[in-house]
Amino acid sequence: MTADSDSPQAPARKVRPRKGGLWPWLHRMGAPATFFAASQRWLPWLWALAIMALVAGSVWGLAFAPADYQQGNSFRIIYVHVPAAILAQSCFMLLAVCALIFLVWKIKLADMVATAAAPVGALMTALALFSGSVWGIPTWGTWWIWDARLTSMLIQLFLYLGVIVLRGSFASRDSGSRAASILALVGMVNIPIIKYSVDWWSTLHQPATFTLSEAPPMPASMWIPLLMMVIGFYALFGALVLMRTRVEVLRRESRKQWVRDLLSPSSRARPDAAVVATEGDKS
Amino acid sequence: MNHELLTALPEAPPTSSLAGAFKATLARDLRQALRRRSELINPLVFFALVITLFPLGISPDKALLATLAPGLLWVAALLATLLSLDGLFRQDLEDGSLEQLLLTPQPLPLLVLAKVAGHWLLTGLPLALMAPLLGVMLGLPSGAFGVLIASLALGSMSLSLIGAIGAALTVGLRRGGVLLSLIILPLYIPVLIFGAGAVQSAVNGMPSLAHLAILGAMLALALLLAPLAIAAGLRLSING
Amino acid sequence: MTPKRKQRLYIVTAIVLLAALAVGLTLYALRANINAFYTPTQIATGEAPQGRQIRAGGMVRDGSVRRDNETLDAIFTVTDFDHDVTVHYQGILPDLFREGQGVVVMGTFDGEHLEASEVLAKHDEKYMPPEVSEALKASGRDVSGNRTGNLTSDSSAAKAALDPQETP
Amino acid sequence: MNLPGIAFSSVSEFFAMGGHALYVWSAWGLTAACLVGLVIATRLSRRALEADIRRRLRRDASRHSSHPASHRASHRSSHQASRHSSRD
Repeated sequence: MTADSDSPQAPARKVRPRKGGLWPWLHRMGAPATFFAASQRWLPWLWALAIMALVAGSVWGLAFAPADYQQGNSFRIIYVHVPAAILAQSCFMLLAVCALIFLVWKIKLADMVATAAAPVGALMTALALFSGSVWGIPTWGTWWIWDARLTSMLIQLFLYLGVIVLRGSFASRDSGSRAASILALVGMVNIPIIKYSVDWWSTLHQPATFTLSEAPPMPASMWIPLLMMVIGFYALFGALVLMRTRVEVLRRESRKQWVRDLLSPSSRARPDAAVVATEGDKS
Repeated sequence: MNHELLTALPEAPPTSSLAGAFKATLARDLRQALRRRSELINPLVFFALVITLFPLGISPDKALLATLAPGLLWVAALLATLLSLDGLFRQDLEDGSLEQLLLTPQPLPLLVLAKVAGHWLLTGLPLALMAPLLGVMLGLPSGAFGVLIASLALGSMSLSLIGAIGAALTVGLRRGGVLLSLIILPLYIPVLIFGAGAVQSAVNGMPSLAHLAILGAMLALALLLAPLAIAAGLRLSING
Repeated sequence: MTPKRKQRLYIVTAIVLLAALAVGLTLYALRANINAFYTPTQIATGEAPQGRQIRAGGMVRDGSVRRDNETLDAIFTVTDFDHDVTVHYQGILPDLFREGQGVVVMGTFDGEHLEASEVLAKHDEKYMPPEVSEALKASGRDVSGNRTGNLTSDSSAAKAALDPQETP
Repeated sequence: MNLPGIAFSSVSEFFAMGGHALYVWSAWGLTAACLVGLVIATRLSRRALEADIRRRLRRDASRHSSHPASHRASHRSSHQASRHSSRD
């Protein structure tokens, strides 16, 4: 893999001994044991960020943000609906990227991340659909409408379920992983449809509130908590996926020596000492 | 059956080995299917039966049925296609010719495309041609028949391609049927929306060319991507 | 050319052709009105078919809503600030339905007015506190009257207007 | 930017959400419950898995304790294997 990425040009070779750079780092992280040790160090930061952003965003969004001039307080649903919807789509992109990495470079960790992330993404999609339809009653006057955005989100939920079920239905884990990866890549076609459906068809669902090119069409007292919630959801999602990936790593590598060292009764007091030690003598 | 494939491939002229392999695979599939006629008419019978149930289940009211007809015809055709998909690769898997297909020197996506073309010729196209007959029973205005045939012919080609992905992924599984519908139906929805939309706008007396263009775009996209996914799925199902 | 290269050429050509076809057909379809959605201007200029189910969208004109609370009949004017179309609807209007607000109406057009079978309040992507919208009104600006939909200047002006009366 | 004041004048008004309590609180509540539930479920599955592996290790240890030499040999080889397989 690095042989491909670090093309045999002179500058690339000179850089190499420094051991810096993204590719070598990613390559090291591709090893489950290294990832397991490193993610242990990332998790507290992610949790801190998630909890701070979510608590601040929730308090601000629920109690301090002014009510909307038309929707009143039901507009506060935006603070869970929009982050969940953003995460639902980001997670599917993550699945597709992991699928590509797994199928092309055969990096097993990518598949473990996909395994861990798929149920989280499905939950986010379901939450976005639920909060959206609850929001629909006071604003649109209907629970559900078959417009392009809602329908494509529903399709996405089914795709998540398909990926999860397909992975579990093979006798060998590797076959299930490859099948789920293929389906995730095929399902990726749905993402642009969701993204642009609102622009292509002038349907009920409003266009995106945030765009990169223009200032947000709401006052700062409304969009700052929304931004906090989005950041909080991303951090929480990252933490959840890391946690679940770590479980998946343990499950799949449970017969490897580093897991034995980690979980053997003698090293119980310092759970990560063994991993850090094995990593240390590698580099 | 196995030697049929083996003898068919060398016959192809070496200069146009791609086209030759495509034709040989297609011809073999068609020959085999025509030997099992009862399986061939299964989707058609299913299509007719389902359409018959709607007037009995909803109401024989002509005006109501006419408004529902585009959607009903498309949903029934879609389900009939789905029904036929399970057997797309199963027979070949059981008699071992699927493994031989994987071993041929020609690119697998192309051979798979030939198999899907055979599937469409034997299910999608007959369904499209039969649809006006059932349209008459539902009181569909005769002006929409052309669009109905065109949309079903175009759309069912995409349905065959997309469905073959699911069939390839699940062919090695013992209980693939339900799983097949779970992974395929979400991907079918866009085709269904624009297919039924084309007929609907024809019924409303509006041009349906835009809908047909979208169906065409989906078909082009499916032709581009599906053979790769089908080939990958087959390799996975055969080699484990 | 060797047969192998010829093969590769065929495959690449096919892929390019298919991709171009997909893009071309999509662009063609996007130019057409695919979901029978018409603006009041299109209805006024006779683009919308009569007697067929269509969808129309626009703003509810200020002061145009007349309701009959007994029969649940409502008549109002939907406008895109160039042309108007009169809508008749019988049923319960959604909470968010109000004058100056966007709506999507499904129904049939008979040449005179639109007989609606469903009225949905379209919520736009703009949000603001009630004080801001009042401040906007006080300053003589109309939120919904802004046709370009470019509210950024308005909202910053509104924020300036709002600042003195902050913290109730 | 100056902070906006609290948007509600009393606690009961906060919970009433201007008549939209059902919608706002059901959306927020279900979201919070699902996310917290997922975190807890993940923790539980990790605990269960670790207990499972520990149990197996203890069983292996008691089985291997009679042949300390062979244990060391297998130890080394599997360590090497883990390094190789983790990269492929």
